Amino acid sequence: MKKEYIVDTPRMPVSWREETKAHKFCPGCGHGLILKALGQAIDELGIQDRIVFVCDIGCCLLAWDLFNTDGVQTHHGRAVPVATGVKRANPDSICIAYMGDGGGYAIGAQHLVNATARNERITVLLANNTNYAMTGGQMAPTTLIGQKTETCPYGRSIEQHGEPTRGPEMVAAIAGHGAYVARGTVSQMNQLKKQIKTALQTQLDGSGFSFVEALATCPTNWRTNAHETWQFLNNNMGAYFQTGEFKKPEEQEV
Amino acid sequence: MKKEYIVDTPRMPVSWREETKAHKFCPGCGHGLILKALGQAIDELGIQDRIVFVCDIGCCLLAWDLFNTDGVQTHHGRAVPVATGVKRANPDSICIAYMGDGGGYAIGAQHLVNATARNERITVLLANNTNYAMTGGQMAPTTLIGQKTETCPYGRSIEQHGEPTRGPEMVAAIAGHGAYVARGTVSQMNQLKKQIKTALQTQLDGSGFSFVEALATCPTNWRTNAHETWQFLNNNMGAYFQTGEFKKPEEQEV
Amino acid sequence: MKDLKEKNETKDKYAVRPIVGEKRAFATGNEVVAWAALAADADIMYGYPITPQNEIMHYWTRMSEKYGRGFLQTEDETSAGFTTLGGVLAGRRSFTATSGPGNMLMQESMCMAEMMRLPTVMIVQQRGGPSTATVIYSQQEVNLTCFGGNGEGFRIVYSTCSHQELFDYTINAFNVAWTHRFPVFVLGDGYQAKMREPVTMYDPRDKGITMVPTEPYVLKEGCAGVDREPQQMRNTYNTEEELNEVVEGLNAAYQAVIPQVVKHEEYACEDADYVIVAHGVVTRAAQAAVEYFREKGLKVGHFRPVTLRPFPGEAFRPIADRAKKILVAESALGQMRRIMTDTIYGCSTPMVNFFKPGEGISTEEIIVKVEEMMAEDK
Amino acid sequence: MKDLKEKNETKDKYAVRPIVGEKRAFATGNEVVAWAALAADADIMYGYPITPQNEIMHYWTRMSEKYGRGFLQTEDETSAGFTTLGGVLAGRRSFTATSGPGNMLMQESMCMAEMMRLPTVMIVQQRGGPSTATVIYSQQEVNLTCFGGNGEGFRIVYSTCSHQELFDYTINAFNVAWTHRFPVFVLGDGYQAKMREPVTMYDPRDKGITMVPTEPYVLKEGCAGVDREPQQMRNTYNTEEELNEVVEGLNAAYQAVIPQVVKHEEYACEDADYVIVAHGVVTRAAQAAVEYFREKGLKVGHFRPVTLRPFPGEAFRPIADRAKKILVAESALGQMRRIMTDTIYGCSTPMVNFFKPGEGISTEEIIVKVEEMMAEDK
Amino acid sequence: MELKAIRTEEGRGIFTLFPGLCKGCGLCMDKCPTQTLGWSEDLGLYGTPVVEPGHSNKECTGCGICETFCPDCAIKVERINKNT
Amino acid sequence: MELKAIRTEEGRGIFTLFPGLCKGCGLCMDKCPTQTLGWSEDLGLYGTPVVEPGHSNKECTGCGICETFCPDCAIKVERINKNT
Amino acid sequence: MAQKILRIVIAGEGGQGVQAIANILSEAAYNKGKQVLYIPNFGVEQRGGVSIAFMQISNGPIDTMKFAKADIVIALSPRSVARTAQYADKRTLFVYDSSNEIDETSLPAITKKTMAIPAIDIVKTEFHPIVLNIFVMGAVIGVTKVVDLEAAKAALEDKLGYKFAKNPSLREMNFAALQRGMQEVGA
Amino acid sequence: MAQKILRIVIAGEGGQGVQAIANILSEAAYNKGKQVLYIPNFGVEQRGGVSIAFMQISNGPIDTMKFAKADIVIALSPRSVARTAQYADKRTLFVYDSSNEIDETSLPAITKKTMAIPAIDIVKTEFHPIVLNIFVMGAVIGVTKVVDLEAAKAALEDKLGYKFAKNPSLREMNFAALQRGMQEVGA
Ligand SMILES: Cc1ncc(C[n+]2csc(CCOP(=O)(O)OP(=O)(O)O)c2C)c(N)n1
Ligand SMILES: Cc1ncc(C[n+]2csc(CCOP(=O)(O)OP(=O)(O)O)c2C)c(N)n1
Ligand code: SF4
Ligand code: SF4
Ligand code: SF4
Ligand code: SF4
Ligand code: SF4
Ligand code: SF4
Ligand SMILES: [Mg+2]
Ligand SMILES: [Mg+2]
Repeated sequence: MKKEYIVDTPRMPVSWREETKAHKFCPGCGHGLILKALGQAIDELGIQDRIVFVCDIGCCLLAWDLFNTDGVQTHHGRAVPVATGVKRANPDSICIAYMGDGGGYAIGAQHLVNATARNERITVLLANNTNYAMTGGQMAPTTLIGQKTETCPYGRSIEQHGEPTRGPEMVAAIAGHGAYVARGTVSQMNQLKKQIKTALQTQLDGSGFSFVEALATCPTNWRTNAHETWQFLNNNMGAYFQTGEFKKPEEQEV
Repeated sequence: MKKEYIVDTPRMPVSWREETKAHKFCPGCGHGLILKALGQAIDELGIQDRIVFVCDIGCCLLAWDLFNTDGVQTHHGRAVPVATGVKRANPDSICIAYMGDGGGYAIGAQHLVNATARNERITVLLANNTNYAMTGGQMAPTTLIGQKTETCPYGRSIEQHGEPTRGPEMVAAIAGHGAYVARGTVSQMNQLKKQIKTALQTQLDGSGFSFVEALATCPTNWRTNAHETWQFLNNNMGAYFQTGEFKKPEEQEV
Repeated sequence: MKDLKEKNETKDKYAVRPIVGEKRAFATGNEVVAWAALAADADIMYGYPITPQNEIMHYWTRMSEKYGRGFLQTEDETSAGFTTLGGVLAGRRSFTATSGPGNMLMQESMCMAEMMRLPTVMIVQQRGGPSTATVIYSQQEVNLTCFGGNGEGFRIVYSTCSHQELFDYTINAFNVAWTHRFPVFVLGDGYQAKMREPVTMYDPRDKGITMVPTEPYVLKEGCAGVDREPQQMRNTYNTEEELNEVVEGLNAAYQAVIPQVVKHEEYACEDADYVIVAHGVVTRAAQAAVEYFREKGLKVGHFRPVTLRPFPGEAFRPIADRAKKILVAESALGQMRRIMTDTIYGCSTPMVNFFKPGEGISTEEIIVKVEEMMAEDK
Repeated sequence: MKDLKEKNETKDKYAVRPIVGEKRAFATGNEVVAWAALAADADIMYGYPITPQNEIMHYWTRMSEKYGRGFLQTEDETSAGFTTLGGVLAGRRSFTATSGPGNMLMQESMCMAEMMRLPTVMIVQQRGGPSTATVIYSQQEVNLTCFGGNGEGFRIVYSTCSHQELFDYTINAFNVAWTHRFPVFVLGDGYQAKMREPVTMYDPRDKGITMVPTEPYVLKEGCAGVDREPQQMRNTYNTEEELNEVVEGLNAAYQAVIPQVVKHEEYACEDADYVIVAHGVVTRAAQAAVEYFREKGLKVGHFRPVTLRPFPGEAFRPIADRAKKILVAESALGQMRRIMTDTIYGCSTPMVNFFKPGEGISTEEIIVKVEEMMAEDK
Repeated sequence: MELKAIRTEEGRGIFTLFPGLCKGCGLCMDKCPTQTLGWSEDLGLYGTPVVEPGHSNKECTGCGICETFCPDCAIKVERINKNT
Repeated sequence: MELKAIRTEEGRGIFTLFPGLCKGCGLCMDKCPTQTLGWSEDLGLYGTPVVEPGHSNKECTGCGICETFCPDCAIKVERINKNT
Repeated sequence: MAQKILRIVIAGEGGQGVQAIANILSEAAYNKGKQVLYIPNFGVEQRGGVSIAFMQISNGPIDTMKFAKADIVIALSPRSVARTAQYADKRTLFVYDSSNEIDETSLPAITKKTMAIPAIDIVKTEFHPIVLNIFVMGAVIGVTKVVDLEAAKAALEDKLGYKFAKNPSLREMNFAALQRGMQEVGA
Repeated sequence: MAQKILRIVIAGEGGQGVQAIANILSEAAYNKGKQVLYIPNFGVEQRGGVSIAFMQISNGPIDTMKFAKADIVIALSPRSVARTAQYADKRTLFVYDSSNEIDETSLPAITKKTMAIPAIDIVKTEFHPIVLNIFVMGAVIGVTKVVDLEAAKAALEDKLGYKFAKNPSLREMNFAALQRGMQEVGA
């Protein structure tokens, strides 16, 4: 085994902004993986010069200077309307609203479902980490049954809190013709990248709204080590949240 | 044919408040029909003394003193959280959030989907009249393709505005175990009353969230005569919005 | 949408001029605002229905098609505000309009506009408050519009009193916004929104008014990170010190703008013993009252702040000091008064309040009040 | 939910007392608030996470289970505010807590509470502004908390400066709310929220404080429309005259409440030439500065408004008048000053501003400022 | 609650109309299977004509559909049992 | 961007790690099919150990999975083509 | 205040065309070079309620948006009478439609003059219900003299010309109703 | 101001247990009857950032929430040194961990005394990395004397007793690390 201390160039997406790396996420954070997939998708599509990256408040805000693209960090839950506003005013832009499950399914749910209904030509990328991470790990709409958080310290209960929200399923139920809706996971990076690429392609084609939820890790608030992190993602979350494509642009309305 | 001028007692739901009749809706307004069905359902279940009738802003606000029950008129889109707040604080109450399609699917959509997700033990009754009636007939999430309103004067276009929101379908997509979701129409008064009764029964049983959308007439903003009113309701709306039950309490999660 | 795109690609964006020369009209205030926005080359309106501003949207949707402008009806006012920011970020002359409860919901986005210095334009047609209240009229949105949410009121608020002003100040709002990069508000009310009165509309170019060019915040020329630094904007900071620096910076910029935008009008104030302070439509009654008293040879004057934020306290101070008494007339419980008294701190001229929250104020009522004040002094 | 229901059915609702006798603790402010709400027999909290108030919810959820209280995490602050109104309507001691952007979103419901006189209690832990800004500290939510949305500020706002006050005033807030039926706010800040300092907690009954009984607005005894008139509440009116009457009625009620709730503290003000005005945690620095100067024999005093709304202008006026100079110290750009100057209109004592928006103010800084003022006077 | 009413008997129906409730919307008329309903000389709540049976060659069957679809509860129909 | 790096060759992999990027989360380690990754003596961005191959009796295959799953792009793997 | 402002209130049931009259009339006055300010009443519960138009016409600027007392009130239904009595005082000419039964106590106690005209009856018998508002407009012009017959006709032509073009007899009926309205109030 | 207030800043990387030390220490001081005010730093980007604890200990009331300069600064990583240099002036004792390479220029230019202790190295070699914060706590007590050894032990017992119960050797190691920390700063 040969070991050398050298200098070398790391292999980051070209659309990542080197000067701001390492990025600001915690060790093992799923946001980093999602945004790596996004960066690769942007690279492959060659659209860095057209991107407006709108990030929500939530840990996603830490990505405000992650890319080498223009971007705006907005208020909690409001990434979708900001992206919508830009897109309507400049249809050539490729607008990405990047947000958490709290921002998308709780405080910003009206924006999400109405952007879906209006078939806004934007891409919403949502990190589902089953909690409000930025604020220290409270219950999110996606928190699993039995999962303990700061605001359900005895575990989420069906009786009290209902079942975890299945976002893509909800969005797909009202998504219009030409829209794309999928769920991926950071434990399937290739699939996730493909889904994100299809979402961006949907926007590029002007065919409709595009939405990808990515199951993401949050070791800090889950209080898990690496192994438990993958376990929780794949087993606990994976059991409830089904990955795959829920609506594709080519599909006809049923 | 015998014709006499007499005095007599009209046949109103017992739970209607006689002193405030005629109610404040326009001639031929669907709100009157929905609330007649609701009144009959309340009568049949004998729960007038437990009702808290929360009305939204929209023409529904005109019902603030329609019933002989306690009630609160709240802000545009906020009937669901007010009803939720009452119910959580007093589980014996039977809370009804009465609202329009604008209040429910646009400005209050985050409340609707999250009350659904949490399986709040309340009943949401929503009048879908394909427009913002109270404010003079603007486009609503439910406005039909091609329908002209004050803010889509050349007709709603799929390209610009997307497809009309199918509320119960969206709600059913995330409704939890024990919930009830249906769509009725004021042109099927018996079915509508039955649906509302099932919704209230769902709440009485504490089994879950209950939601009924009622297709409703708005001759004032549709600018229709009686005949055209029924036509638009049955043919135009009926063709797009399917009536029936989308989720029943006894059904198992799929 | 396609229209807007095409329009953006045309060299002379506004080949079709909505108004040529002067156009006298007898119109509602909402109609006037829509025409003004067209004349000002506004690109896109984002909005959500609320009485009494609905017809701005109604007229705009009808006309925007013809003149290649954009329109988006959003799901609520929160969204209308944030999409408007999006429009501005894209470098478009973007605006929205609202009232009452909607005005509350828009403050969230307007705070972000303050923080990021986004030149949004917002028309407020005040209705009664608090809560849903009435859809009619009030001056109860003064504090809300001037100071908004969790910030310091880095914004410019014009209070109009007639259709002519609605037209003039709406055009002006876009220019002030894009010059100084602070959110600008045109504060009307339900009366102005719904009433019809004569107005003269015009193309600003015909009046020698140049529309201040806009500029995109995102997607400027070239590829971000390749040809130029990426444009990355944020509203969140890590430490108190960092934020304090940002806010002090905003304040310094705002203070520098004040002398350039602050505006007021005086009616027979020079020698006035009794000065009526009023803004918005109430100024009309105050002006008429001054005329009435002056005809009788009585020294009554009227001071009208046109900008409520910044408030023209400096201009008012000497007038207030030399007056015997001041009457403050507002269709609110002293919302303007609170802003005003702070800017003339130290003045000790007795001040009398005439507050009618949510209700109009007539010339006759003001006359009676002034006469009462005079009687006391005898 | 079941717990809450069962609890409501028990005769002695609060058989298990969270605090017995006095309890000294070294705790964070958020923890203290949660304990105070428990001690005050609060029934239910509705809330949405936001830094720096999160731990109120964290402590409450942990303890509410044990003491049979309710908790609901809503989808946003709009909902947290409106569900809190629902809790009040049901006759429960209901409260919520928030900060910054969340405070903005809650104003919509608080305006409805003002209109319908619903005794809501809300804790605000101020963070930096405008916009998302920082999660740390400021006094920039004063205007927002005192005057809220599209209304006239019919509410009571206590600005606290220590954990002891957080505890005392949180308990007090419920009693003031249910006595006077106006929304009550306890205005803290991120420092108070997050810091640990000693506090003495107690059961109010042990201090001779009786919790003012609550009463349902809806579903009182009997069947609506049969045994009694239905209780139907609204916030929407048809005519200006109708609304004006309602608002004037609210104002009259509010004015009547003022003398009963308005509150301030004076530190060596009797003979003070230099008076420092400060509220919230800044009062601690001001108090220390006064001590410093008094030790040196210098006539420096400190006036502290405890209620910012209503503002204790009447108490301050004579102090302000007899001072040579006033120093206003705020971690904001004069938000308290604006409220204050209006209430002492006519006072002409020179006033010096010391504003540090979004940043803490230390004793040393105040001393320097006062010394500068003194130097000028020499 | 007792209100002024117009009581008409036609065919198998006793048709009672409350002018103080009828807003003249015509919804009932359009739904009546026998089309016997038409505008009356009597005026309703807003000064518009109220409805009455007798405007068709088919008689009222007392089916009650008109009552069901009146948003204002301005109609009460009793069926006459003619023992046929 | 040139950064300090630790380059290790093992089996069929050239494993390059950038300590200035590695936060020591261990996600890569857990994903490595040969379990060759383990904690190194070298410290990363936060003063925590970085990862390195050579901690298993199975050698690195150069599969690149670790690179794929590093949220911080702290790993670069090249496969050595041994022509077998 | 320098100039006398003529203040008019017109009220009727929704559908009686009150705002249409006010619109046409105020536009006619505006075209004659007058200062005109017209506000429709609008409230939440306008649905099925009484519709009111507030008009002010003057040669000089108009200072007050809304006024307490009118020079002329015209009420076209019993409910409108009750709703508008508040705008009358000793300087007011109060005109109401007497086709419907009116509760005498709902009429204003003090006016300069109270005038009953059976507008609906006249229109029903002599013309057709749809021109009620035009008849009333004639009456308003008759009592206010804010514009002359020709100006009123021109305004009508302007607004309804496209309808008249299709059906010229409509023009005749409208103009006749207009003149009949003027005549009814003695102009 | 009447009473001297001792102001302490402790900073380290997330995971180094800085807030835990501050918590235990301030509680110990509080139990000794002192007035204590402790604020953790918290910002949005605390994720993976430097964690700072601000403590004030006094016999009298504490008037200011946050302070510009501290009596004692303890920085446990290179980034922490850079971040906390601003809190030092001529009255400050600045202690930093010298186990890592430190950019000399990031150290504060003026202090009362600057002290380098190889905390991580000592802990690694003599104990186990997990007691780093306890060692540092010892150092803090050593230089500040806000509480004595017994009080510190009691506080530890209070906080970690449940762990010690399971594994008594842990108690030994913690107490030893505590004393070693005190000793390292010459107490
Ligand atoms: C209006 C408003 N409410 C609350 C907050 C506080 N807040 C910031 S981030 C956040 C939750 C973030 O959770 P999520 O969207 O799931 O993102 P994550 O951090 O989990 O990636 C909250 C509640 C805020 N900034 N603004
Ligand atoms: C925050 C806010 N925004 C807007 C409005 C104005 N507004 C009142 S009702 C309404 C729409 C009502 O439409 P819908 O909910 O469909 O009820 P409908 O009147 O059609 O029955 C709107 C936009 C308001 N009152 N508050
Ligand atoms: S708290 Fe969770 S989501 Fe946020 S940066 Fe850390 S690991 Fe990622
Ligand atoms: S406007 Fe439409 S919805 Fe509203 S009351 Fe009239 S008919 Fe009903
Ligand atoms: S009862 Fe039936 S047949 Fe008779 S009028 Fe009514 S709908 Fe027609
Ligand atoms: S449905 Fe009712 S209100 Fe309408 S016309 Fe018939 S009876 Fe009258
Ligand atoms: S390249 Fe494959 S085998 Fe080699 S270390 Fe990475 S994951 Fe393990
Ligand atoms: S996944 Fe990346 S950051 Fe995490 S331990 Fe491995 S190399 Fe380091
Ligand atoms: Mg999350
Ligand atoms: Mg509707």
